[in-house]
Amino acid sequence: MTALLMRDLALAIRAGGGFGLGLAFFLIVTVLVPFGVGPDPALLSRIAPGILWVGALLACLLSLDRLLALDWEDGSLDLLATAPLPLEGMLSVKALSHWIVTGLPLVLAAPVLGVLLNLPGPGYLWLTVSLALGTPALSVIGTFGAALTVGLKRGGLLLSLLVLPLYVPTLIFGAEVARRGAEGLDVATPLLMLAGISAGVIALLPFASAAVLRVNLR
Amino acid sequence: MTALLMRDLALAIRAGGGFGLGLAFFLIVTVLVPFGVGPDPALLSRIAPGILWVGALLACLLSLDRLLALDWEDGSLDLLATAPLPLEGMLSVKALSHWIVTGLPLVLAAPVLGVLLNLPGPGYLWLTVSLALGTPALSVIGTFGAALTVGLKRGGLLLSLLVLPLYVPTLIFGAEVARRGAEGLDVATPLLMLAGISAGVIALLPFASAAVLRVNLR
Amino acid sequence: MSLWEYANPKKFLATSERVLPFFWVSAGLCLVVGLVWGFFFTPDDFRQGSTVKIIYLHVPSAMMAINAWVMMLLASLIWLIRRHHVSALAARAAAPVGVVMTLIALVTGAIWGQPMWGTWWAWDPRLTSFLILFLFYLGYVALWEAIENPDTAADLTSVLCLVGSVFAVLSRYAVNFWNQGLHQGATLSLDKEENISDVFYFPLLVCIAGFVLLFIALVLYRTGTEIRARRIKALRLRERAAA
Amino acid sequence: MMPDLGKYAETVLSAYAASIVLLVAIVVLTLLRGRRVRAEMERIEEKAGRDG
Amino acid sequence: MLSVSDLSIARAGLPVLQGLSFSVKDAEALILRGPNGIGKTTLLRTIAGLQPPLEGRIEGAEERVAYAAHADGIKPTLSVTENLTFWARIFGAGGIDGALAAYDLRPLAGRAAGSLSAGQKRRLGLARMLVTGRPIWAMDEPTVSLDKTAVAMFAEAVRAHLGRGGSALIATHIDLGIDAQVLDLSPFKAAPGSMDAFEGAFA
Amino acid sequence: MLSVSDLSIARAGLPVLQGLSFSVKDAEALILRGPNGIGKTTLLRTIAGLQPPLEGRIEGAEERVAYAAHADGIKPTLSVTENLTFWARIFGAGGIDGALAAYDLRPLAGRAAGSLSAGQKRRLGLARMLVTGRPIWAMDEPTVSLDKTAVAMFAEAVRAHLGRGGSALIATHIDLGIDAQVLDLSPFKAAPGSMDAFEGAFA
Ligand code: HEM
Ligand SMILES: Nc1ncnc2c1ncn2[C@@H]1O[C@H](COP(=O)(O)OP(=O)(O)OP(=O)(O)O)[C@@H](O)[C@H]1O
Ligand SMILES: Nc1ncnc2c1ncn2[C@@H]1O[C@H](COP(=O)(O)OP(=O)(O)OP(=O)(O)O)[C@@H](O)[C@H]1O
Ligand SMILES: [Mg+2]
Ligand SMILES: [Mg+2]
Repeated sequence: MTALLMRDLALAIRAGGGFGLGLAFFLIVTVLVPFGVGPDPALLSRIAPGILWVGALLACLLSLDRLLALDWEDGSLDLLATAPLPLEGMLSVKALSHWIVTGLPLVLAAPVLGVLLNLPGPGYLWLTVSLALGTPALSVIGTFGAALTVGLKRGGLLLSLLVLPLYVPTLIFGAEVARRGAEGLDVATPLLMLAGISAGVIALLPFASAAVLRVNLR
Repeated sequence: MTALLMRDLALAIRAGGGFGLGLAFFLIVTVLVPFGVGPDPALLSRIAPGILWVGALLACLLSLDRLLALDWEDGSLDLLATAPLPLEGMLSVKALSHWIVTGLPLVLAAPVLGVLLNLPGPGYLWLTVSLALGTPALSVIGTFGAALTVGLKRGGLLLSLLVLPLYVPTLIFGAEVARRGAEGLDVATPLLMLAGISAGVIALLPFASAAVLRVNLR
Repeated sequence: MSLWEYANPKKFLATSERVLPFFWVSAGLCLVVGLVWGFFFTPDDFRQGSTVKIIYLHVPSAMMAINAWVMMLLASLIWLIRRHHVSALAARAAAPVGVVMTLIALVTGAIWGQPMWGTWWAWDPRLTSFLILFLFYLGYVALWEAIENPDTAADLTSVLCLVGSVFAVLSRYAVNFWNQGLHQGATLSLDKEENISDVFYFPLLVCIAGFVLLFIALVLYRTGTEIRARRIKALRLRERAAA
Repeated sequence: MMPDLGKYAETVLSAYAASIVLLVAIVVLTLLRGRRVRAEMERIEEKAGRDG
Repeated sequence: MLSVSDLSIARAGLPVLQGLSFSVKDAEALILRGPNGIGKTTLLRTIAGLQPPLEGRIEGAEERVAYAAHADGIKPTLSVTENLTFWARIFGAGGIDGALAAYDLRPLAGRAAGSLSAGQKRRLGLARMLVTGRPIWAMDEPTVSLDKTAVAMFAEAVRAHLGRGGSALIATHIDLGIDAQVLDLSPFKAAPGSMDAFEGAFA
Repeated sequence: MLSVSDLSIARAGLPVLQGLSFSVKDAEALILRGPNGIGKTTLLRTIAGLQPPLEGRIEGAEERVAYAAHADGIKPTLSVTENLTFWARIFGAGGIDGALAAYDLRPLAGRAAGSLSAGQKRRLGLARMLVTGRPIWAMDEPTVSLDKTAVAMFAEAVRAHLGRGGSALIATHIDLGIDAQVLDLSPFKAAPGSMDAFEGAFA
């Protein structure tokens, strides 16, 4: 298991900076929005938490299609499936490495990008907290989507289509925490829900992912 | 040339609905934004033109990485490069088929999605016009990006990173047209600029793409 | 004789062929009677004016949109547990019908919203969760279409349906929490005082029956088509093997 | 015969029109595909029956 | 010992082989032959446990088979050593030195696997079998792209494996120079199913 | 006629072959041999015009070479016929019937190419050469995965091509049964460049 994790991280670093790229995409989405909606600071600061969450989500999403596809194309996935390693464990490790490569940098960078969108003062803490709690769920759900669509040509867009509705609850609670945080309101309820979703998803979804992957490999 | 166009369209249709999927992604981005920023209609209607443009741009972007990658992976690109077909022409055809599969449906669907974001009345026409003028430029620029990154593993995110800055001028003028249109202001200047960008890009960029692709293949 | 016998494709085809005419006719009858009654022979509401007439389309289609998903969920479970092909194919057959029902509910709702709420669309919990349901439907149909091997497709879509259902419920709750809505509460609960008056109620019931019957007819017929399409696929393969 | 729909005539009529179009579309598509598939199956079965 | 009895297998829902029985004892190799498209790849995948058989039983395969497919599962950005070490750790078997030596990969050890030529990549793919520590090797056209010397290395590696009590199942079209039984799959080609099997399973 | 004089070629900046001269006349075939990693693939890519040579000249190749690489450029979702027709139209050459017949692809004509077995795919890839209408075939290990019958079909197709005045350049490790000159590339292996060549080009 650690071997797999280390390999995936090594691959991400070798491949011209897996770390940097997810981040860069997040940055660019946040930068594009002011170009799109215009530079009014009051407006930007109102939409900042939401846009940052949507940006983080899209950054996660974009990197999903390579989560299993590369291993599938070069045959590693077949070989891993015959290895003495439960598929559930393997997929959890995959999700973890996806999170380390994509989610974690997003969590760390979000406050910095908040500045670009004029995020109000108290928002920074809660934005970070909500992303830290929510992005693991995004990675795990994404792994499920990737397992569903592995091996389909042009699976990329189908993957987005399947995964996005699954992302909605996480997004709503995550953005709600960030928004309430930014406005100085109470965040306890959405925070609990967010944590609940993450915990549930991390505990249960890998089983579904493994079942689906097994079907896809045969 | 027509052979290539027909093949690409056939492939897009066969691959489980290339047409539907780009569109679906656009739909989902527009849907996610309210989940992020909250349901306030006044707020949504202010950011609607910008978000719709950003959404269209991201939908284009997401489908780019498969524009040349599939042909590269299975060796078709090598074979096409040795065929009696100017590479510039080939890439223009690729851009055209990308536009037909992705850009065109976006143009047609944008007004419908405008409803979800509460786009003000006169905005619909100008949103459609600006997308119709702007998306061809997005496809051509995207082809350039795809040619630059073809053959790189994990080229997907790098591609986004390279292409997004190139998309900025199109986005600014396109969103400006849509925004002014929505507010009932005069749109002549940004419209002219947008048309100018599209024309220039379509006329010139295929040469750069071909040059870059030639380097990448050797 | 057990119910599972209908899981045999041939048997299913024979039986559905026998009962289908009944469903088609009664669905058509109910729909025509209900809609004509509702459209021509009910009074306007004192607040909503003639727009109440939309209720005869909106409510039944919204109900069927949800019921279709529930049916798909059950069929998926049956496939996963007992592996009856007909069950998986029935789920597949129901999905596009569900899509259409959802679309009708969305479209009529949007059209109704314009005069009532002054907007086509609002991010009300009920509407929003319906939109999410629509997305699930699209994803489900797209996944069926994208996979070559029928058994693989059946397995994958079944799991998607299951996971999707959980998330649909979660979304519903999330959206509720996120926003308190504009949309009508339950008006059809049978025992409540605030029930809509009988003038609207009876034609509505007929329409609902019509939609239910139409749904059954469509799903039975389409399941038959899917069975035949599956058979064609198998025969083609056989032909190929012989070649 | 036509009931008086008042100022909402357009709304109600468009709602009915849209829904009926959608309903008819799904029914027609279903029937068309059903007939095509049935014919195709019979053709193939006959052919397979002849030479196999 | 691996034994297969009365096996039927299908690819994409279509039966390809049926009524297949054979067994491979320890320290024995079996070479699978048959024309293109007969079902060699499908058979090996079934034995590796990647797809379920239609009918019949496979005994002694569970967790004992190392499978080498057409695709090698090589990561181009990792070096030769890193690729091998990864598989060694996944299978929890010993070191990689023996494997490097067997296929003369020492001179290439530090190179990124993506920069290898077709035959060099294949050697790396074959070396992977040695680090799995599994007793049964199931290999699909292992000598594709290999030159004469490399084919000899391969034959030597298989012989050594058999010598250690392992066994091997090799699908190939060429002569490997390995002393082994040969099984021609052509006679087991599945007859097209009967038309009336419509009852339960559509074909 | 294709003639190559004093050619040096490099892969990823590293010279692999140098001082190579040969020529292939019309109606002649040349078989390239050499151990794995010597540079056969690189040479064929250079001749196909996909990469420039380091030094030396290639004459008579421009627009006359049809190249068959390890990867076949086959679209899995298109049928066999569609795949071939596409290439025929791109190269503006005639129909695909001859090609289908030469590799016995008729029975597979309507199948999606993705559902073919390894050898069947390869046959489709080789059939592509026939629809290009180009006189020089440059082929990289064409018989990989092919069974005996298919190898014979291939040899027959090459012979027919030579008979029409075409020529062929084939890199392979096995014996094809084609009457052709053989060129062993081993002697042309590039010596590690002298260290002082730093002057202009870093190597
Ligand atoms: C796009 C907009 C709309 C959507 C997606 C929508 C969706 C729904 C849904 C999902 C139901 C529940 C059906 C059930 O649970 O059985 C429903 C029921 C209903 N809707 Fe809408 N609706 C929309 C707009 C409207 C508007 C504008 C009105 C009227 C002002 C309206 C009036 C009703 C009524 C009266 C019911 C029956 C309530 C009940 O008995 O539960 N809807 N709608
Ligand atoms: N992905 C697929 N979908 C549908 N049918 C397939 C698929 N792959 C292979 N087949 C078919 O299944 C049969 C068995 O294929 P398989 O790959 O096992 O053959 P093989 O013996 O390995 O052939 P080869 O020597 O060419 O590799 C063939 O008739 C082939 O056409
Ligand atoms: N992408 C690459 N990057 C760097 N070096 C490479 C790359 N591909 C091949 N090489 C090296 O270039 C040399 C020539 O490789 P080439 O693929 O031409 O050999 P080949 O003769 O075709 O071998 P084989 O018979 O194994 O296919 C080899 O030493 C190889 O290691
Ligand atoms: Mg095979
Ligand atoms: Mg080579």
